[in-house]
Amino acid sequence: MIEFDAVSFGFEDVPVLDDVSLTIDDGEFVVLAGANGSGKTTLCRHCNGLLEPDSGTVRVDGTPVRDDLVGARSTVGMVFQHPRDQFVAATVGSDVAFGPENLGLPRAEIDRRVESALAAVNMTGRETDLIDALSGGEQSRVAIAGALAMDPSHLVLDEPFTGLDDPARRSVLDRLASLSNDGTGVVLATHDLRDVIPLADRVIAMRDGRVVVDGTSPGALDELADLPVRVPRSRRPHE
Amino acid sequence: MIEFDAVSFGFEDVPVLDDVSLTIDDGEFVVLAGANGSGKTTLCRHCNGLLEPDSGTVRVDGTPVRDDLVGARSTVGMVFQHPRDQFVAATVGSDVAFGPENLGLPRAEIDRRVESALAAVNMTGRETDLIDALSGGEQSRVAIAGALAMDPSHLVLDEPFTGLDDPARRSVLDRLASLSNDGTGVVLATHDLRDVIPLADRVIAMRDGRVVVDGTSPGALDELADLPVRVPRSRRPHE
Amino acid sequence: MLTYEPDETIAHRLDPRSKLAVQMGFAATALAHTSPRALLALSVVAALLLAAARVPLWRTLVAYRFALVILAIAPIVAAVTLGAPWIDVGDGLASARASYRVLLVLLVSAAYVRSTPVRHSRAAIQRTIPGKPGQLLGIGVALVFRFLPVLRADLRTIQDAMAARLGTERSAVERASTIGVLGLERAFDRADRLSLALQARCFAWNPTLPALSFGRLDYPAIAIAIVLALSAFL
Amino acid sequence: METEQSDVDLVGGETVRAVARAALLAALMGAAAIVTIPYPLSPAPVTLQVLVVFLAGLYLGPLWGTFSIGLYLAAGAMGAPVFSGATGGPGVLLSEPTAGFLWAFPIGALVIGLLVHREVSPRDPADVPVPLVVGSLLAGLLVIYAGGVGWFAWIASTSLPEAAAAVAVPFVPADLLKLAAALAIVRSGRLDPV
Ligand SMILES: Nc1ncnc2c1ncn2[C@@H]1O[C@H](COP(=O)(O)OP(=O)(O)OP(=O)(O)O)[C@@H](O)[C@H]1O
Ligand SMILES: Nc1ncnc2c1ncn2[C@@H]1O[C@H](COP(=O)(O)OP(=O)(O)OP(=O)(O)O)[C@@H](O)[C@H]1O
Ligand SMILES: O=C(O)CCCC[C@@H]1SC[C@@H]2NC(=O)N[C@@H]21
Ligand SMILES: [Mg+2]
Ligand SMILES: [Mg+2]
Repeated sequence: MIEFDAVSFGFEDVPVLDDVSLTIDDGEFVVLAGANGSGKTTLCRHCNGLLEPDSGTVRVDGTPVRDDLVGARSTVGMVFQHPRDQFVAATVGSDVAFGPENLGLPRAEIDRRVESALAAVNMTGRETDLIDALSGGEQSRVAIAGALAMDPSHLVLDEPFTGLDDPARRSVLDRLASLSNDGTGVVLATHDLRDVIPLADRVIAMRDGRVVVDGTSPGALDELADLPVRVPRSRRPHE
Repeated sequence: MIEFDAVSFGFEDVPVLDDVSLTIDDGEFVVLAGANGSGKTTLCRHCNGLLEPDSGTVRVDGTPVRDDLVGARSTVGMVFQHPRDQFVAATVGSDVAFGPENLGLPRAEIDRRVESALAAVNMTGRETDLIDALSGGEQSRVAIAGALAMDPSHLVLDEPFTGLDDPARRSVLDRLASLSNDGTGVVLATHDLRDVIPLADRVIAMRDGRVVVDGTSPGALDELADLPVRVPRSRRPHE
Repeated sequence: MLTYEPDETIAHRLDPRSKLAVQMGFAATALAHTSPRALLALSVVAALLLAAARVPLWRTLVAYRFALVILAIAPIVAAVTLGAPWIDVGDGLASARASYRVLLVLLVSAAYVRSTPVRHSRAAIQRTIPGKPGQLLGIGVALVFRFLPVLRADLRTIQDAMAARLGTERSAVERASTIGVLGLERAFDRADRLSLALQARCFAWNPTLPALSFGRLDYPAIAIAIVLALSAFL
Repeated sequence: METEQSDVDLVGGETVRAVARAALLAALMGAAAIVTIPYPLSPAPVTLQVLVVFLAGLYLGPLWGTFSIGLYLAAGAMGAPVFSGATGGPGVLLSEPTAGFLWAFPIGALVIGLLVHREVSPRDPADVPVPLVVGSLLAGLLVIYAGGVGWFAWIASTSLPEAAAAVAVPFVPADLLKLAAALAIVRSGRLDPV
């Protein structure tokens, strides 16, 4: 569970998040929408303590993030806006292993996690491939595998679809849907809502650092007529 | 006019373009579609001699590109995927002036071109703004202005929409539509065809380095059922 | 941070080359003199030059704070002697005066920075150094200004990416070398994309140079530069 | 228009790529200047500048490596906040007690480039024998120390040994670590030379 409790944040003196309160349950599939600069990335980065609130508290499974960064970062996996931004190693296998290694797991367990993470994104057996030689869609998948290998209970993805063609986009989306069905919480920030909404349990839309739509409160969507979202399904599979 | 005459090209020994023949007329609005790795970027880079064919010829206005690089590069303006990577100066005005300066034009003519290029993308009077302080959509438009200032008769854009929200995307698209109406040819490589097709005179789709759909030949679209394109308008405004 | 700010001061209206000449003249004479009287005269000149560019003194001192620490330590280092009497006040004072003139030179250079946009600096380079080297140096300097914030952001992103997967648990040496390799890799990546963009825009050896005008104000500025430089020999 | 444009003398593709890399490396050196650690044993701070000078010589070769560090100095002189402690401006190069290091940086890159590559166009440093790489980097480091010490002795009017004790000797361990880091980067084989 990720909780934002009256969180405000600014860069230098520019306010970016303005009194955000939210609770994201385990296994929930949340879509985060909003214009450029509305604060999506900033919100995502609070979920695992890459940024710290100026006021208010972010809690992961009840513990304030600042009190247990390691815990928060192993519970909340993060995929950055540009997959290339997040690779730390030259080959697929060593990059996906980076996180588990930092958890201090035994080598056999690390190998097992790398294997299953790669299987989850349809990249089995590609451990020794050079990341630079992969296509854009393949890179996105490896980025997701890197987060999955931490065995997180939440996955936060910041516009993971940029530069992907439709089949790649759909395969990543399928993967996310099935992860969410298996109990992983998914927070997906994106501009391009076309085929995402049907998968979502909930839509959160931001404007100028505030949450202006929260799709779980009935009727909320009407408040923002100009947002190109369809009303999400009311079903919430993990309740 | 840009002509590809039996063009083939490979990186080292991997073939990427395979016997491509095409003619793009002045003032035509062409959308270039295709999966990741199908060869769109490679095709674009042949239009102004950033890459040279292994066999076959690319001609701009009848002259082979390799015989007159300066001519090709001022006739065919190019906008790359990430505007951040292509700005050469810290302010809008000095960046847009870079191309005309290289053509050795007199200062008064350069100033005139900068002004009219910025006007064409709705950025009049922003010469002294810092590029880093612009939003993503504004940066894309400045990148387009940088190409326009070369006074090109064609504009080739390689996925200019990545990371843009809907309003920014629409504003860039509006600009392209009006440039095309004013007689500038537009070649737009993109994955995201949703609102682009209605503007296009023609859709070209690639697969594995070959042109598999060319929307000007009637019935061609049927050949590629799984490509998510609507049949383009048959009207071709500049004939 | 100290950067160019648009304004209408005398310094803003000068040609960058005359401003650079004044800078060099001032540094030459400052480095040649450390007598208290000379320092007083230099302070007056520095104050005038700062006023001519309307340099905010406090912000400038803050911007140079690291250099100031070094300048403050120097007299202490100089005063300490090996063996009795351990502290040599004379050495310390001499060094303090040396530090003070350095401070003046630094402050005066803020006048150049505040009043000169990058494109003027670039033009000055291209008009002073002839031929291809000047051409490349000019565009190169513009590119450094342009990409400095981009690469800073890259380095931050790399750190964030490592932190998100608990790279913070690794040793400092390992972290530093990863950041080094990745930083360099990304910088070269960007360079390769930039080089395509430069070619697409006809990057040429003989472009129209950015405009510079050597105006009426510049003659007195050059005269001041020469007087300052000559006073180094007094 | 046609006649005007046919006079345009395009910069060749190889040169453009080298210039772009030189500029980006110079910018990286400036971005790394954020890491300035005041050092109680010396009036100079610990910085990563030396590491970037090493890399310039190794990856860009004698010509473009020197050019790159030269760009760094020129941009700093024009006010980019690229010197230690994020300072910039002509005064730094003209008067700072540590400016001797700055002036020596391009010469260090030149020496390293010449020793490692022996010609203008660089080869892959991963193919160069390790002892040669280490020896060249040490030679470059000596050049940098010589510049820094000589200038400091002049500007702070101390003797050369005093100056060396103040601004060179305390940095030997840290700079050897940077040498090891440069070597590790070369051995990783993850970068292509220009
Ligand atoms: N490092 C930073 N320093 C200063 N301001 C910043 C920084 N990062 C973001 N901002 C500002 O914070 C605001 C929110 O940015 P954020 O990246 O969270 O938006 P976003 O919703 O993710 O936008 P996008 O769709 O463009 O990714 C913007 O106005 C942006 O300019
Ligand atoms: N510099 C290069 N060296 C080797 N192979 C390359 C290089 N650039 C591209 N390729 C290969 O050429 C093929 C076509 O690449 P291209 O970039 O033209 O595709 P694209 O259609 O633009 O794809 P995307 O939608 O991902 O941008 C790909 O298989 C790619 O791996
Ligand atoms: O003012 C500057 O920017 C120059 C600082 C020079 C620091 C020197 S370089 C050699 C030695 N190694 C370090 O880490 N710092 C000093
Ligand atoms: Mg974002
Ligand atoms: Mg492409």
